[in-house]
Amino acid sequence: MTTTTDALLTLTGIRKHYGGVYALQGVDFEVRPGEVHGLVGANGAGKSTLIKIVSGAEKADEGTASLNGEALGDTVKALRAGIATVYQDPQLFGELTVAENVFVGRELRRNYLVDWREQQRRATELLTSLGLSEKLAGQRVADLSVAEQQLVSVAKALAHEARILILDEPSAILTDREIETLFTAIRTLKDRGVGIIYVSHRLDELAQITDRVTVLRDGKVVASEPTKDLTVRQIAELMVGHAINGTTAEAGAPQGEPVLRVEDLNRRNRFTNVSLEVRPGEIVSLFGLVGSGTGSIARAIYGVEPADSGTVRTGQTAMLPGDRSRQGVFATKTVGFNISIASLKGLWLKRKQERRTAIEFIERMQIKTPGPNALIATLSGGNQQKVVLARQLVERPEVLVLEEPTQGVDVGAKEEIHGLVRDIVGQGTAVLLVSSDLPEVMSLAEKILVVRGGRITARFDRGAAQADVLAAAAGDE
Amino acid sequence: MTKTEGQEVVLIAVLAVLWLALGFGTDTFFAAANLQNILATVAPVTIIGVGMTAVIVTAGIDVSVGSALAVVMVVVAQMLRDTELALVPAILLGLGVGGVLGAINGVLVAYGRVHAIIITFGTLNIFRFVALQIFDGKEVAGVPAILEFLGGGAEGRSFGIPHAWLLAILLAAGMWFYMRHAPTGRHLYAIGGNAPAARLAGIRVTRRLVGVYTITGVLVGLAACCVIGGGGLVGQSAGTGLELQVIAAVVIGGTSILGGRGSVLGTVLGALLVGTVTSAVTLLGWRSELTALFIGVFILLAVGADLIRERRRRRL
Amino acid sequence: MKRLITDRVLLLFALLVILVVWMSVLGANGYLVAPYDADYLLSSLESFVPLCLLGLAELLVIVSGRGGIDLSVGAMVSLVGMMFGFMVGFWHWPVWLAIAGALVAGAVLGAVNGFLVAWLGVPALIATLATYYAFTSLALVSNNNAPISTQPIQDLHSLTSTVGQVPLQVFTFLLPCAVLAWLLANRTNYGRRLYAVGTNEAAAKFAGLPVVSIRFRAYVLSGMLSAVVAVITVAQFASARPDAGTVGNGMALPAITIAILGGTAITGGIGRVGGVLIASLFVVWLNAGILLAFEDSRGSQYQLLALGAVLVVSALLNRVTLARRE
Amino acid sequence: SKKEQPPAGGQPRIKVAFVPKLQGIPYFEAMNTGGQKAAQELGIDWIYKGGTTADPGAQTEILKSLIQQKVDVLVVAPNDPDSVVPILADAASKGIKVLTSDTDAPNSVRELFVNQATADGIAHSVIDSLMAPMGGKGKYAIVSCGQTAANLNTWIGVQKRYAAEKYPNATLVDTVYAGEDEAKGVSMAKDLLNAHPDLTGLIGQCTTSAPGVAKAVREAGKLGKVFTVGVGTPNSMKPYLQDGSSSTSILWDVEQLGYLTAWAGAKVKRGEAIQASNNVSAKLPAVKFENKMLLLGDPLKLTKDNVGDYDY
Ligand SMILES: Nc1ncnc2c1ncn2[C@@H]1O[C@H](COP(=O)(O)OP(=O)(O)OP(=O)(O)O)[C@@H](O)[C@H]1O
Ligand SMILES: Nc1ncnc2c1ncn2[C@@H]1O[C@H](COP(=O)(O)OP(=O)(O)OP(=O)(O)O)[C@@H](O)[C@H]1O
Ligand SMILES: [Mg+2]
Ligand SMILES: [Mg+2]
Repeated sequence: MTTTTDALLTLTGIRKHYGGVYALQGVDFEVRPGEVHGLVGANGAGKSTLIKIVSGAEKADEGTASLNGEALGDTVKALRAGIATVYQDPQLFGELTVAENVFVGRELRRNYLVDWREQQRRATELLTSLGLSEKLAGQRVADLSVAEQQLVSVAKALAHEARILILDEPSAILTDREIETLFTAIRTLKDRGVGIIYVSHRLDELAQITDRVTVLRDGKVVASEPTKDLTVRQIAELMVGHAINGTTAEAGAPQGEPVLRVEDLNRRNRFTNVSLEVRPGEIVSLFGLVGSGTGSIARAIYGVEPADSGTVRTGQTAMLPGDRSRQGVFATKTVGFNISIASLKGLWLKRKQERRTAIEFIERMQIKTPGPNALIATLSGGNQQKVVLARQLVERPEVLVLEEPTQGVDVGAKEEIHGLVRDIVGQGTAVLLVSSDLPEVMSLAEKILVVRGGRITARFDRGAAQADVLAAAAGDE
Repeated sequence: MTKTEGQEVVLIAVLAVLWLALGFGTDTFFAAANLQNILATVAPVTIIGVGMTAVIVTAGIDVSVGSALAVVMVVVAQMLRDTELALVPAILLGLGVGGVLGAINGVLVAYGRVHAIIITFGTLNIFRFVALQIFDGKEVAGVPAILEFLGGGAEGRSFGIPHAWLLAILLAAGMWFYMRHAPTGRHLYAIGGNAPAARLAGIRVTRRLVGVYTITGVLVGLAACCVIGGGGLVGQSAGTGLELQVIAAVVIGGTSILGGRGSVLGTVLGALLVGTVTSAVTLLGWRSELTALFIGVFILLAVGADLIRERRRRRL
Repeated sequence: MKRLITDRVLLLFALLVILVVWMSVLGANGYLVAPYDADYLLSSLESFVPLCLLGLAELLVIVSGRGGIDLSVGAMVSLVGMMFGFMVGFWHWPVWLAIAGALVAGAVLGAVNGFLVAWLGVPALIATLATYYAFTSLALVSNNNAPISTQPIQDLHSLTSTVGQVPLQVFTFLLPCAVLAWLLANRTNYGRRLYAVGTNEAAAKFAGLPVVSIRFRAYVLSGMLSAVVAVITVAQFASARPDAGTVGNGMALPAITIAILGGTAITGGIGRVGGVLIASLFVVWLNAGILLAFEDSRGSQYQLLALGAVLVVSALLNRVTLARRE
Repeated sequence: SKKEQPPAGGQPRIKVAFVPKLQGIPYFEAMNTGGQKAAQELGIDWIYKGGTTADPGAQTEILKSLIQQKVDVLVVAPNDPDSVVPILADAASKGIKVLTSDTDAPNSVRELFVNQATADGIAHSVIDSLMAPMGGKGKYAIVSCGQTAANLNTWIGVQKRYAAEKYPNATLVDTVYAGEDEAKGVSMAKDLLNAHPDLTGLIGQCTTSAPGVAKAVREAGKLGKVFTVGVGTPNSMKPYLQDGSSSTSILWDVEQLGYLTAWAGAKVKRGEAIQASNNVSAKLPAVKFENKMLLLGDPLKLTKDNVGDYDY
């Protein structure tokens, strides 16, 4: 890798380990002014760790990091130096309003006090520029959907003059339209000479927005090239370290009577008259843009959120929650604990059986972990997701509700998870797939129910044109 | 800006109903002497509650306030008795000693990064030990009446209002304004809502934490001066169980024990509610052992109202 | 060495050994007013039993998460103790029936807490603060502030006689309860689920666990353990006192202290029965030792210092180990 | 530091240990002073060891440590008379002489009880002293301390009966409990004054509420209208006795009670018989002994005239 003198941010020989896990093993990395630098890698490759070192949230064990020749420090110093970060999970304050969140820590002041009016005005401006409703500015963040929260955290990073903007998978839960708005914002900053680090698993985005791509594998840089010199396929292969075979979408074979029947399900302000059926061996997808209400419908069907009226008839059901870290993972517990917790039977714990099951699933799903006794917190995001999915499969449920099963998961793991889903459907499970990842929906689902404004507005069968589905969801007939 | 109104409104309603009922049910509730006594009695709890609210908003807690109160009381009372301390120096001494104890808590909590309840359980015992050592087996009697300026007698009132209560209200107003409008005050909510995120946002978490515990200590010092003024005899059991009274006032006031949400105004009302209930049991001639039962019931009523309100809001 | 610092149970065990050896040496060389010997240690187990049982009660509710805590255990000891007093002392129920009755009473009081916390979602600190006040009051009113110590109550003292030098209640109450608690926490599915709920409530819901009922039962168990302590306390002191669990600093604060010292995480989902056992043994023997170190009243004062210092230091030690791991 | 061993050869000195209800309150500290004086004069060892809270559990642990220490005589002022029964039996079984002082444990194995004054004596004095300024009529109330304190509750019981009998025109309107907290005593006494505007008498039943009720009367500006009587120690009552907010404080000579306790301990250990009337010291020339009870004498009435004679 060549070192150029005009680099804005320079990292050399960065090493970082967590206990026995080496997250970064001598990484060189640089960002130039006005450059959008894509950072990709499989789950656990070390992207988030690298970013945390730049933003001051973590300290490197070895190596140097400097911005314009000045060494980097803790978060406060980094913020002052103009490093703005959107973390992988939005670091927001649920009880505070959106406007406050945007400026928290660096409030706009007048006479030493918070300048509420100016904050409100600037926040509204930023929100509109990101395509969000201006009414949000005064709302409590806890009342927002995850996607809205993600955009708020982008707004927070844009609120102050930045020299380096870091985006760690900002697009994972955004719809295409929102991503486009985001890209517009990024291009504006780029023109102002801001250096941007862009982490994403959506490789197709890289060509659209980045100038340069660095690929990390197992904590090492395996490539750092101008984006135009790389194809999506090449990047994917660099990430996983071997050639990927194209996947063939094999249709399931639905059989018999529906095991999941939903009739006229309603919840005020969320969804209206939702009816659907899923038969054994079939994948039905609820597809909608963020905020369309698909998540609420799925959670109401599973029964963890209320519905006002309507009926749900279902067999034995399991659900993969949409927010892995908050709803999926028992962070201080072991992998074995996390896999077995939903399938405990009787009075006594069957520890041998539990261990056996855990090992079986670790192997079957190729979960990267030393063993069932490892703490789940030490796994990368994608592997944690596999563990949470494994939990739903132990019981062989008749109905499986999957909410965003591959969100924030790298391509390799994504393919594996898709394969697993097809397997279980092949064994006769009925799957209700809630996803905002259109290619995923198109390749997996038998039937696609498009949700807009809390209503099912269109139904498609397998083979429908991607554009038609998207148009129905976006509402621009 | 957060929307805080809610618990305060509920509390004002509950208090209004209670006061009206007592006004009609007894001849003496609205007598000046009774109201003065209630206000003077709840002042120390309110004053400490002002600091405790800030502490709890940061998702912390300080259970050592009772012991800290004992330390300040014995130090100040002994100094008053043995030297010719005037009012202001005596109060400053109290604030200083309280501040030091609070700062010890703050430093341990902020740098120890273990939950505050553990640290302050520890200092609860240590401060009590310190107080007992200073007491040296003797209670402090014959304390000069200087601090009665903050007590419950005529010297402790101007225009019929107890000074201690006026101070409590002033401090509460100041703290309310600070927590609502000062950037560093807003940071307390951020720290309580999500401390790691607050760090990432560049908030000086450690500094703020040391700050709120120190302020609470200082307020404990002031409360100690009020208690000395109200009693005059300082015994070893000073302050036992005070932490529960203060926490009760704060949580009745709607401050979330999980941090990130709450207001000082609620705490003031919460303390007033407890004070009213305590006094009402005697006014009505009910058995005084029942006081605790009624306080328990009112805690549940107040919190229940908050829960229902919160739930309804979630529903929408 | 590293495990010694990171593993709370091992650390406490090491401290316990150091304490006993050091105190015995001091005693043998005449630095204490009386020998710190086996007889003395065994007879101090009398105060170990209630402390440990209530520590276990706190362990269960703290592990159940969402700020779980039970401030009302002392008040439940008082109130159940009075009920037990009525059953044995005034109504002359057979002892076994009265014990069963006390357990039911404890379960009911615990259920009140559980209902408030788990069903209604009242934060535990507030709910149990309220019931602490209420139960305290009811216990006092129940018999007009007076203790019950009629002949049948005095006869109960035989429940707490000694075997060798060991108080009988160690075998009849503590060990069964501790073993049951250990089995519950480590070998039953309920225990697993309790830890899961405490670790991440949302995830537990998505995993299909009956979160409300799991948490509810933790509070019921806490009430029942308090009932056991109530029975033991009545028997040990041959008197049912309306303030048995609330006098002085009350029993709740020491119990919470023990649970925390034993390594229970206040945030829920983490905590071990062994930790609580060793922590309470350590504190009891430390206190017993301190009493022998002073001939006069200072001993009771230094007990406070020692407990406070142990808490603060162990908390800071946690910090050091975390920092080293980072 | 290394504890002193008993002098080699000679007869070991008698060790008398006294366990108060709690340490650090003037009352028991004064008993300790008296006990120490006696120890010096009688050539015995006096140990004073109390808990930091008035808790039967803490008291039991202290008793255990003293049994382990193999003291010769164990004197206890029990927090709960019934609760100490088992541990005292244990002590006796190990050859330790057991006594009670200040508060009795009648069901225990104690060999004798050192009584400051009979419950009747105290209760009658309290009522008589209050009724004198009240003119034997009017409303009065009691501010007690711990709800479960056995001796306070006994006194209250006797007071009620005695007053009902002897002063039929006086009515007790309420009894409230302020714990060991003087400020709370003040506040509750004021509540009582507010609740009953025609109240003319207040009793402060223990050493923290006695000055408390007086202070409440003073602060409420009802000097001369409401009279108070309490069971309070001299130093804490002095200002109130002097300004008239307290008419009388009923107590006994606490130091002498400590002295008598130590004396009785030594006597019992030596196996010497106690006479019906004993000349204990110059200040205690004729102490009566009857029915296993050693009686200090009549209660002491502290007034503004004699309160200066005591310093504790
Ligand atoms: N706090 C931590 N403690 C222990 N190990 C950690 C910690 N954070 C990260 N790791 C480990 O460091 C490695 C790199 O993790 P990192 O989060 O940087 O990966 P990533 O590339 O961002 O993955 P993903 O795409 O899943 O977000 C992983 O093996 C992970 O398990
Ligand atoms: N507490 C609330 N009060 C009012 N509206 C809410 C609340 N929570 C969510 N909403 C709104 O309801 C709509 C549907 O939310 P829902 O979470 O079902 O959408 P979603 O696309 O499924 O979200 P996600 O992708 O986060 O699961 C969104 O517009 C959201 O902003
Ligand atoms: Mg990452
Ligand atoms: Mg969604």
